[in-house]
Amino acid sequence: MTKWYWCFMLTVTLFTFFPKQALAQDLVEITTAINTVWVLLAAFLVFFMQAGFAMVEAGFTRAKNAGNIVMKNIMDLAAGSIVYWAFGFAIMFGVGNGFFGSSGFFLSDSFAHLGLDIPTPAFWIFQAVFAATAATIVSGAMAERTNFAGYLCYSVFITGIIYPVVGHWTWGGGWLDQLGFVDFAGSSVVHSVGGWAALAGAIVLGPRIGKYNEDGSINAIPGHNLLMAALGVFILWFGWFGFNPGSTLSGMDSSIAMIAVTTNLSAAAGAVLAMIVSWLKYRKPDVSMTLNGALAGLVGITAGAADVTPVGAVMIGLLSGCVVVYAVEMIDKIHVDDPVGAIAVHGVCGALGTLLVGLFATDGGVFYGGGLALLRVQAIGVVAVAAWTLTTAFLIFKIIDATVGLRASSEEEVEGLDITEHGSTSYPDFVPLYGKSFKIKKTS
Amino acid sequence: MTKWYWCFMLTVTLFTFFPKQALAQDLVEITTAINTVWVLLAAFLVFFMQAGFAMVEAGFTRAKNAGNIVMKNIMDLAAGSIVYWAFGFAIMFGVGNGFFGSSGFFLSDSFAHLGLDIPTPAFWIFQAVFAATAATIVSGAMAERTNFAGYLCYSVFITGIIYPVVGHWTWGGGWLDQLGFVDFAGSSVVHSVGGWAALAGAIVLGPRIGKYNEDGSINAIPGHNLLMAALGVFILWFGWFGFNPGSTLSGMDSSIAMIAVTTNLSAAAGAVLAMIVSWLKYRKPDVSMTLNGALAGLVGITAGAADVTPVGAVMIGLLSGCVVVYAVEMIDKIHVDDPVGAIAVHGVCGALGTLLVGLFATDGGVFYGGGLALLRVQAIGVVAVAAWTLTTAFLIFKIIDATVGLRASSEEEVEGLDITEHGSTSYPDFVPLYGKSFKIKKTS
Amino acid sequence: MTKWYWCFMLTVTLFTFFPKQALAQDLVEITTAINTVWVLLAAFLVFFMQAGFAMVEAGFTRAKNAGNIVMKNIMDLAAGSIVYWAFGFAIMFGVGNGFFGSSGFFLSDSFAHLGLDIPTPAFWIFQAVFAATAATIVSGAMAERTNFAGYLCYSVFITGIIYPVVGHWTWGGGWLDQLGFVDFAGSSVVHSVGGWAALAGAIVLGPRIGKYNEDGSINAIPGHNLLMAALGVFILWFGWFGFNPGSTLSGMDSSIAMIAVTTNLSAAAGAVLAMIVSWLKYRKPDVSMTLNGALAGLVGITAGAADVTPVGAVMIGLLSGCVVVYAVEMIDKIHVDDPVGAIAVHGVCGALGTLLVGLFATDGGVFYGGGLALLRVQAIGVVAVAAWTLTTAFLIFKIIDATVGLRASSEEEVEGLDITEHGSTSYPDFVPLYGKSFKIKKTS
Amino acid sequence: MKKIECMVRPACLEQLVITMEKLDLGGMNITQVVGYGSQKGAGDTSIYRGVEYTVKLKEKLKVETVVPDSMVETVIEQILKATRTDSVGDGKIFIYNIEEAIRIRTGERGDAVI
Amino acid sequence: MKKIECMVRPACLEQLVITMEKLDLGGMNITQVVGYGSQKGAGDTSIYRGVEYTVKLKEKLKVETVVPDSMVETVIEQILKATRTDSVGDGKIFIYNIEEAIRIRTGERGDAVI
Amino acid sequence: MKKIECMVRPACLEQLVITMEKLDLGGMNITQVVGYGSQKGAGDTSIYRGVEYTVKLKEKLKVETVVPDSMVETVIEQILKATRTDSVGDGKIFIYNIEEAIRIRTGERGDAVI
Ligand SMILES: Nc1ncnc2c1ncn2[C@@H]1O[C@H](COP(=O)(O)OP(=O)(O)O)[C@@H](O)[C@H]1O
Ligand SMILES: Nc1ncnc2c1ncn2[C@@H]1O[C@H](COP(=O)(O)OP(=O)(O)O)[C@@H](O)[C@H]1O
Ligand SMILES: Nc1ncnc2c1ncn2[C@@H]1O[C@H](COP(=O)(O)OP(=O)(O)O)[C@@H](O)[C@H]1O
Repeated sequence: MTKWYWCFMLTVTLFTFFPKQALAQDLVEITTAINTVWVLLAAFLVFFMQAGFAMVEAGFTRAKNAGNIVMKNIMDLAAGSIVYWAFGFAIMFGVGNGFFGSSGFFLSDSFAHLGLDIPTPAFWIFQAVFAATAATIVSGAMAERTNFAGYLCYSVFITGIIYPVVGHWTWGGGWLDQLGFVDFAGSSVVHSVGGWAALAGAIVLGPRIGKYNEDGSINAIPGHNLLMAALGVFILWFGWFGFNPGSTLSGMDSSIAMIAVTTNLSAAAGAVLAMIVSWLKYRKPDVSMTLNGALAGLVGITAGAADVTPVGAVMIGLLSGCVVVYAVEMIDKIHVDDPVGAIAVHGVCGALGTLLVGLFATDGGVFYGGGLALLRVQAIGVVAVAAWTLTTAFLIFKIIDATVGLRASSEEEVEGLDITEHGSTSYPDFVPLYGKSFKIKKTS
Repeated sequence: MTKWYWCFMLTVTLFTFFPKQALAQDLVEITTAINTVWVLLAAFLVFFMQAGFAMVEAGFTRAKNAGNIVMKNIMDLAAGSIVYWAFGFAIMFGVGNGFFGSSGFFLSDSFAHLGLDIPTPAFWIFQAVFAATAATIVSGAMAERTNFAGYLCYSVFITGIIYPVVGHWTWGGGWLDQLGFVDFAGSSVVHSVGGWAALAGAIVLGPRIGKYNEDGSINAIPGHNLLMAALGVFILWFGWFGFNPGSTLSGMDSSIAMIAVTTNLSAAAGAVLAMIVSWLKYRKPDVSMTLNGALAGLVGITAGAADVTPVGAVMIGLLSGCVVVYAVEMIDKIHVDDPVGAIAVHGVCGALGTLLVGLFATDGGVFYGGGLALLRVQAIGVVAVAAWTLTTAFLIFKIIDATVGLRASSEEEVEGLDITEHGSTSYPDFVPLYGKSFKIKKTS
Repeated sequence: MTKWYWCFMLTVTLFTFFPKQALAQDLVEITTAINTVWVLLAAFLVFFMQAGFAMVEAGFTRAKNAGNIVMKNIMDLAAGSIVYWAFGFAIMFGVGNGFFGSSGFFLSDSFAHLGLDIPTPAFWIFQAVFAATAATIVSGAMAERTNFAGYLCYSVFITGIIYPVVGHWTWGGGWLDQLGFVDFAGSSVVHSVGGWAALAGAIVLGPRIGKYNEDGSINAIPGHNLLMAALGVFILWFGWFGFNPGSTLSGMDSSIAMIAVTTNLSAAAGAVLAMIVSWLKYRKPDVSMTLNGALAGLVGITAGAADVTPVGAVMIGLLSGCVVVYAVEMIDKIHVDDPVGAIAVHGVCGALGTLLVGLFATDGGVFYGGGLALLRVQAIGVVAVAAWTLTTAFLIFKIIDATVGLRASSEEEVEGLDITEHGSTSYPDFVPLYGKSFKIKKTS
Repeated sequence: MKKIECMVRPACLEQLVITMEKLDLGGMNITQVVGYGSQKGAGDTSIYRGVEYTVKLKEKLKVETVVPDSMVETVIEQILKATRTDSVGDGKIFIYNIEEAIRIRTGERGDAVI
Repeated sequence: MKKIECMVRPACLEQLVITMEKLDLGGMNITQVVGYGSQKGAGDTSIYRGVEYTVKLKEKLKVETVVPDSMVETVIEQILKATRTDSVGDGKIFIYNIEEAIRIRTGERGDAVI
Repeated sequence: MKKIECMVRPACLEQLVITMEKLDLGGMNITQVVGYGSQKGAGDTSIYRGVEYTVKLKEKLKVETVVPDSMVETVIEQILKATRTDSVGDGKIFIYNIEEAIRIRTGERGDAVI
């Protein structure tokens, strides 16, 4: 035991424990902070998408139902937040089997098994706004004719069960996850779930009065405020920069930059192609289709945002932008009345985007020499999500219809849900004049 | 002095100064950067709340005053920014006594005594948008009947004096701070100040023409654009994620995640309960009340966002959402005309939220075994803020009324402030037709 | 070679390589992450400015063209993103000469020569939204009378060539950069380019029908929705916090805080002074001028945001807010019809702001003892940008006019571009009633 | 010539246009009005922000068409068919005399122009 | 039957409805119009973005009610009371003949329906 | 007194007001209406989200002015001048009798008030 030995040992010891430890701890704190800040800000952006959905849906429907749509959106978010806190999150991310989780109701248990780099509350709020997104997609397809109380019941079910179960399969360590299913930010988990639930809802509800003629021909019911709808699309596009890049759950992950790029290119390509297709088909570039095209591109890229190249993103966007136009028409032709195109945008393009990962993923995609394995898994996922969502949503809507009532009466529908459901008018100064609804005297 | 000694000393020295210093410096730079990025982005979100206020206030009032409301909001922000830079910030955070600061006008002196982890300008902009928020709350309650020049005068006073003084008491190291008063992000400092100033303003102004009948009965004056109001509420909710989580002033503080969660849950609970209460009371779920309920939940949680559990947040939200409905009615019943519910939302729920910290704070709250000490301090704070704000605001409004004039003439009010104050119409194409206001020839 | 020597060497070696390396690597990763997160979030904010432009432009024009304006804005963004990915970025930042770059088309080559602290995709998206901003400025000045196909052609050229070339000169290492030209975030590069292209477009197009009388007198054509325009301005102001502070390309750069402050103060001063000037000139505080004033302050500060003090920022804002009012009038007087004031706000105030850097820059400005050197360089830059943009834009517009056609027919213009170009109405429920456009039967 | 002016429920518009088209009427005009009649807001108490109020004025459409004297009765009959729902608030039809009609496009006058 | 058609200031609407209600009139219709009269935009020069312009057309409400011949004078009197402010721009009342009135709900005709 | 009621294209409004002003007419009222006439939406097929539809109703303005009997022809002539474009959809002018006119501001009656 010579002095130099001690000196050596000291040096080594100091290196081994002291600074490394301190440093490592500091570094962990710092990277956690970066990740937390990133995930929270992304969650806020995704939250803001609720405003986008409300504006798109209200803008694409008639003025007499604008307040009702707003109410449904706010409740999807508000009631949804509460329900997802109480149940949904536990079912989606709690410890459980391959099909659903069953611990952590009311955020009570530990979620250490997820191995997160961020505090659980940060993860929760990011997931909660995703759940609200899935829920709110449906309100658009069911707009202008749904009983408000009935809609509320449905909203609780989608955020509490339908969506979390699919989420558990894919992101909660469930069976699809184990199969190798790739759905980075939720083309299927969020958007297809919303879209297929919207399909079930629109079918159970039936079309709006005056939408289809006895001879089968279709009437247009133009939305009341295209400018608001456009604002909504801009807000959604903006929020999507939280939705996709945020889904890394890490600001340290340098792929967030490329994800933002693929997201943007796909949206751009979707808008451009939807415009061109509508131009060719209808001789004029259609505003509402172009808006839908941008959304289609966004939905389409969501599954593969982290796994495709910019060229792949443009291709996915072009395909989504083209498909959405035909899908909107086709859905209308089979007399499923979807005033805002939610089924086409979120359901169809969500499924499409999920499948396209099997083609364009640089790691495993058909076009990158990956063979058909991934594509098969993606197809399984798409079918499973559609089957589960359509079945449960259909069931729930039928049950609601038989109990609380799902459809507004035809008098209510004709009069407008704003007045009949909420006793209010959204634009009292305009349709048609000031002071239209003043009270003279209670007794008079 | 042997060689090993030198070696030992070398090792220790190297450890003591060299890397640690470099490392420490790097780490400080990095954490400062994280904090700065966080605080700036939070400030931007809070900034955006100005748009939310403008939309809510314009949406809840009549079309003929929309431009006037926009002008008041922009000036609260623009003039407010200048005034807060020149005076307000110095009074709020300058070196001073327990009641007000008195150094740092025009950002000139050092603010080192605050011991901030972020550059002073980052702190300033975060505080400046808070000041603008307090100011702009008032414009809603005084909408549709206020002289624009008079309003401008008031706006300078609230950002320059009324708000900064309360801010100094609580956040600038003043007497309330020393008492242990908890107002994390400003239920009292920002919202109650705005709300009580709104109360003073509405009282001095008197009600809008046609709001109350001679027999004391009340008329409804529905807002002209519920969709815009809803957009405003979404924007405010979005901005609140800067308001509350940002108030840690640190992205390194991992509680920012939980603060985002409590903020969101309280808002959700507020919206849900306001809807339910309005449903029970009026037989229909009221859109505007639900919107107010979400805001009430947000205002309510602001004081305690960092100190309560999710359950506590839901309780605070529920209470706020319920109270706001009754408060709106009560304020109307005593014939204080507040077109947008600013007094109920910001004044009443701000005070309520501050008090509820005394019940729900995990550290010191009554329900968590903390006894009544905190509650008493909270009550003192609430009363002090109300007393100061009501007195000074009332005084200032009376002085303005006697000099510049606070109320628009009844002709102006009937005609609408857009035309009379600003010579413009907000919707010339709609009320009622294109080209209504064209010039034929100057000489004709 | 004694033991202590080894021990010493060990210590030194350990210090030299081991931890430093690991540490350095960790630190680089961390700072890169902070920079990336910052730049991405800033890019998202800048992206959102597209919504602001759409709302401002639609709000300041007539209802019958709202959908057309939205389409132009979306295409500036969507087509612009694709074009900038394919060509623009390569021309702007590729390896090249002093005038344009010529490598990196489709993001294919390396951009290592830029020496960025962030991943190339992060840089790309930040630059792409800037390009879209420059493009979309023009749509406002050309509103209400432009052939849609013609506009699309122009849009491709500005994002693909006109803007990237100027960008290369200044930010891509080109000749202006080497002269020492200071344009921090693009008063000239982005806003003046947009503004001068707008001037060229408005001149080639000619005024809207009914704007100028035969005797030379001017008619007012009020915008159809001031509230939307105001929302747009708030969104733009919000987005500008990404535009300017984000242009550091680094969240580690602590000057981002001061840049946010100068940006905000200048906007505030611009709004206040534009209001005062309009009040003095027209006897009433004009809403639309005040909105323009805020934008003018933002455009003005953009060049010098990082180089001036708060006092300098206020001065720049005041000057911009004053100049914009006179510029709007002057441009109208020479019968260049710019419905939204884009030329005055972006062209004139962009040039003004660039010049004012020569006066107010703390490093090199005339008022800070820097002499005239910087001012001369700024003037050269302003002139060069104007000359290049006006020439190329004028040429392109003339060519489009001669081939595709730039101006809508007078029937189309009178009827409104929404119907004639896109076959849609933006507000079918309001102008003037429900169900105006329903289909009875195809054969009837 | 007579002008037939009727105040009807907005929901009837589509049916009314179809009817008019079948009758091959020359044209018609539709205006958004708010009306006050036997309905008198009965039963329609709304609540805005806690204040109960009666919607005194109902949204209606005013449909005007000028027809030759000979067609008046037929048109009335068809309007009744298209708009009658048998519940209060169906509206009224008013008939009055028009002395002259002129087609702006040609300047021609008389029964031929309508 | 006569139709009484009056152009009044928007601010008078409430008082007018109260008056009509007191008279127990059968009903009325309100339309938003813009009017041009002796006011002729006098003194009302506005400025939009630096361009001075005269607001030639004022927002008015057109209130129409069909009443039995016997009530015409009473109604005119009451309208005058409700809407007169003695300043330029108060508006006009026009009276003209209605030949027939039909209640859509029942098909009945004549004075009884109004 | 006669009321001259014309349905015209919105784009003609400015010219019409100028014309009326030159004639020194007492006043007029403008209402937004949607009209249906010989145009019958011919050729105007629009498409909304893939569904073709015909715009049956065109936006028009209804311009009403009450003038003394003596001025009727002059006014008609001027209206024709201001609004005629010789293409389908120009609109119609209808003339009918007004029995009485009252100026609300003063209560005075007769030709003088218009
Ligand atoms: N005397 C009248 N003058 C003008 N319009 C009337 C008159 N009476 C009724 N109306 C119009 O007819 C509409 C329906 O009339 P109302 O009396 O409510 O129903 P009903 O005819 O079924 O009794 C009213 O809203 C109003 O627009
Ligand atoms: N000859 C007219 N024909 C139709 N409407 C008229 C006529 N004269 C006036 N009016 C209407 O009456 C309104 C007020 O009339 P005006 O002449 O300005 O005021 P006053 O009646 O007090 O002199 C006008 O805005 C217009 O709507
Ligand atoms: N019989 C009618 N009754 C009332 N309004 C009519 C009638 N015929 C035409 N109009 C109005 O005149 C407008 C133009 O008429 P239209 O027949 O389309 O053109 P034109 O007169 O050139 O043949 C219509 O849109 C409608 O508003």
